[in-house]
Amino acid sequence: MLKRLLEYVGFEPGRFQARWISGSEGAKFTTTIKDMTEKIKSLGPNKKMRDDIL
Amino acid sequence: MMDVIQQLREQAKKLLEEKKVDLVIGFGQGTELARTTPVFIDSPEGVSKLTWGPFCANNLAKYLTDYKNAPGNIAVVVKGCDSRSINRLLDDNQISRDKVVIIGVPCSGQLEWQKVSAEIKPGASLKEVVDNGDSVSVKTDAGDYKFDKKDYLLHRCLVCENPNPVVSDLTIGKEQPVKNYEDRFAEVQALEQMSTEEKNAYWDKQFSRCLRCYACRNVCSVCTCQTCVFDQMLPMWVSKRTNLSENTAFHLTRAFHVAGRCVDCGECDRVCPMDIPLRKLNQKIHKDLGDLFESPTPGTKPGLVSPLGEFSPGDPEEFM
Amino acid sequence: MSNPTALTPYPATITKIDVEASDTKTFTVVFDDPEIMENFGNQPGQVCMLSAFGEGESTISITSSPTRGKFLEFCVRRVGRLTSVLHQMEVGQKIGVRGPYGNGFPYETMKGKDLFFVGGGSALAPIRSLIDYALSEQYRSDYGKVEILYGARSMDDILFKSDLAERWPKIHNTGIYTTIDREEEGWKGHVGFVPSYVEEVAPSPENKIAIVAGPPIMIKFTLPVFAKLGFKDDQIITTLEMRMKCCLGKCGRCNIGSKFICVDGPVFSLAQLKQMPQEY
Amino acid sequence: MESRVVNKGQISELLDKLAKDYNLIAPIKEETMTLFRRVSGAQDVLLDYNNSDISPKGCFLPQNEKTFSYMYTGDTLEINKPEGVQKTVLFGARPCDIKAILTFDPVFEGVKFGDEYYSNKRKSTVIIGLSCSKVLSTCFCYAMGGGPCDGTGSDLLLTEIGDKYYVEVNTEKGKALVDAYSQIFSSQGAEQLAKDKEELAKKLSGEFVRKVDLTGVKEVLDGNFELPYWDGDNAKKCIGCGTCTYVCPTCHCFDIFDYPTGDFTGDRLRCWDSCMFPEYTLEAGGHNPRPTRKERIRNRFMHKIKYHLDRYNMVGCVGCGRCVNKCPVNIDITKIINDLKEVAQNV
Repeated sequence: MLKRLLEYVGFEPGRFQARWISGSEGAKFTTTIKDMTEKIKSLGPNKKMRDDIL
Repeated sequence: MMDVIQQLREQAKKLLEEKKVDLVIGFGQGTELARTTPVFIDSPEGVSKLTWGPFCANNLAKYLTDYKNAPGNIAVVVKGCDSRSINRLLDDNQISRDKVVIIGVPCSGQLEWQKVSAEIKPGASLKEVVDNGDSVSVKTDAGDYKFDKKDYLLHRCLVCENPNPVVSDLTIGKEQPVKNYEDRFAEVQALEQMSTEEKNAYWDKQFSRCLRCYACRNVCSVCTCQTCVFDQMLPMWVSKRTNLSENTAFHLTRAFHVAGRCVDCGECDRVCPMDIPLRKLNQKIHKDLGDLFESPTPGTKPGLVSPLGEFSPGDPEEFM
Repeated sequence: MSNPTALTPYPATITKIDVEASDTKTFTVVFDDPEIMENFGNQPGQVCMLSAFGEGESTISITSSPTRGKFLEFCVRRVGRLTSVLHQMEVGQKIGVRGPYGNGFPYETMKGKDLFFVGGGSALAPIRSLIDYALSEQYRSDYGKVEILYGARSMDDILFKSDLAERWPKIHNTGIYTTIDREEEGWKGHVGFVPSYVEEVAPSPENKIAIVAGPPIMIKFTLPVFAKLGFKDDQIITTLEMRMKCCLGKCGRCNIGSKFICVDGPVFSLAQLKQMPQEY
Repeated sequence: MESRVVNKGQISELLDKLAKDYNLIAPIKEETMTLFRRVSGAQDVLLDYNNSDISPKGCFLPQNEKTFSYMYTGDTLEINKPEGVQKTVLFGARPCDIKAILTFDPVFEGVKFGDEYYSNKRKSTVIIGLSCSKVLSTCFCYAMGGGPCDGTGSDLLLTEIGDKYYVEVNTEKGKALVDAYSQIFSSQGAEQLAKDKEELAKKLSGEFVRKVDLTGVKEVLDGNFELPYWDGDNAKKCIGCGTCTYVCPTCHCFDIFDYPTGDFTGDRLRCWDSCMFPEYTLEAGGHNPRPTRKERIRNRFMHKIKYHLDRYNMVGCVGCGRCVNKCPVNIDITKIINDLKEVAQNV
């Protein structure tokens, strides 16, 4: 729901990700974080919610 | 419409005289011809203040939580949309059912008072309002006016789901036909179709206008937190600075905070002094709730649990 | 030199921190610019806006008398955001100070009179500036007997312990009465609330000014005692507190009726207070 | 007082020139809203509008204003105030909004404490007013000592008459401006237009429909702080939002706080605040002298019709009607004034 709302107001798809990882799923945690970093890097710096300095 | 007003006053009088309630919250004539204002009546003599018509936009269920801990019972006048708030407040244990008498009034749509007011001669006094189905006639001492509903109705009324109250103790007035609006989410869909850049530009423009007066939050009938995160000073989560990022944070938080509880009464949208289309945020959530969870508009039935408040094995699991 | 027109504070350095009680510390502060320090010109009963950069500002009364030297003392109880940050600061760290603001005590018109101070809890801080002023070598002869009745919740909560126990009693023609709310092991002094202690001490209203400061509830019960003892409304002086942001009479929040506490107060006589709405 | 005439056809030329020479603030349409914004030329400027949704008070008291930036590393402390202000023209402000700026003056340029941020902007801004051509049902400036064609406080006042604007030169600042653009401001036909303007002012002043009369209201409030009236419907229906205060052209309350921009750096800002919010007067210790909506409403209206008068000998309301128009629950200052007069009869 939140992901959809964020994309609706102009966040790039993929900028927000949520995963369910149990405490015992160490490997899943590593791959998820790796994937996420990759993806975020490819999206470049966030342009949403940036303010001009007053 | 006159007979509805008459009955309203009679019923309210009876409730007060028989001491079934100590307070009646209803609509009274406002300070503009096409405007009403909430009235709080505590004696049978006061019921002549009550009125009804196509200018009763406020959702009076909002006030019930003010009297949560007050002694005595309260009667409240609600339209169909407002009555959804009552169900929500009951489900959230914000009010107790036996303390509230719900006076439901079927509603054929509310007009935007500013639009109507702009057309009527200033200073004219109201004689009668007649609902003709597709239009409303407003008769005044300075002449009669006719307003086409499609041009003057409040935005939310154009796709009204519940013209008749979904919960009430007594209903006053004729039941209104329920229409099924296929294009209920047309505006949301149009926005969804836009590119990320377009969406961004659209919402940035809207949010940057925000004054942070918090009218949208304060008018909301399901915003029932004692202290809002946006008011908290220790710690101060969100700064008072009104800039795009803080404003965006505020609006997203507000919309998501009421996700699954928002009854789509459209009050936030109506009261925004900067005309920020807040309902487009809430409706996006309603649409997704329907698409993902087949969930109806919150409050349409008593005991509806928000899909965001419970787990069911059939829930979509995009995050696994 | 003070520049009270600006919202910009002057840089100042904390030179000393005294722990008064578990939640209260006194900070000694000196402006970085000696010229500003020299010409600050604060009077007893005035307040300053203290800044902790990154946290904001707060109104704190100056607890030191200008007669004591070229420094400012601020007695700060840890209650909110800014005060919590101040409490974490150490000697040598910098804060911002702007002021002095407010009307201060009418110390000129008090000359030739006896002074009876009543303080409750942390409210000894604002009146201490006047106590020290009246007890200073320079001005001691201008005032008659100076008596101080102070009440705190417990022994730990007593502020300015050495002033009360040593410094002030040594000065000629003073009287110190200290009380705590409840019996406590090791306490040999008076026990009981401030209003009843005032009644017990029973100061005579003759040629005397009472300066009362404390929590609203204490003030509420103390004022009738003074009335009973024969004090007139203009013989009773108090100092008020309200939330402030600018201290310049502009930001709007500290008004009581048409008066702003920050510029018209914080010091009012009971006679003046009775002319104002009871909204503080 | 001098006067000039501008042909309607030349207004765009004037605005384009002003936008080049000054920071030009003028009313524009943004979606459904009429707002004062900085413009780059004549193209967006609205010359025919009823009343802007938000008053141009932000020209002098911006909703967000940096008072200084700081850098504190623990050892060194640096405080930098923002650079000087730009030469500005506020174009097209309505008489009520200009009068509202006059109510700011004694607050920010008071005898005891000035306010350099305000004063600098005030000094470097030329106010070109625009008379109203229409009276709205929510307007009541006449009752607050103003009028639809009242030039008080403006440097120049433009009044639309036929295909011309009649220009009243009210100050030296205004004079300097018309002299600088003498090819646009002519003197020809000014006498006739002066008469036409009088006519228009008279006509418009007869069109007010709201009956408001302040006489005697302050006197009642002077001795009666605790009126049962304040417990009534207004306190019950108010939802406690800040709309009335933010749209009000005379509301000037602000908050001051720090806005960190890095580990050691940040800005101190002042932002509009509202007396309708509970936190406004909430003290750190938890005590709140105005704990409920009743006290907050009372304070707001007392401020408008009594406190500001007491302090500065000016009513704190200019009758623009914005709060009447925008209040979500129709709390109406004109009704309050009239109600208080009624209450007065029984006190």
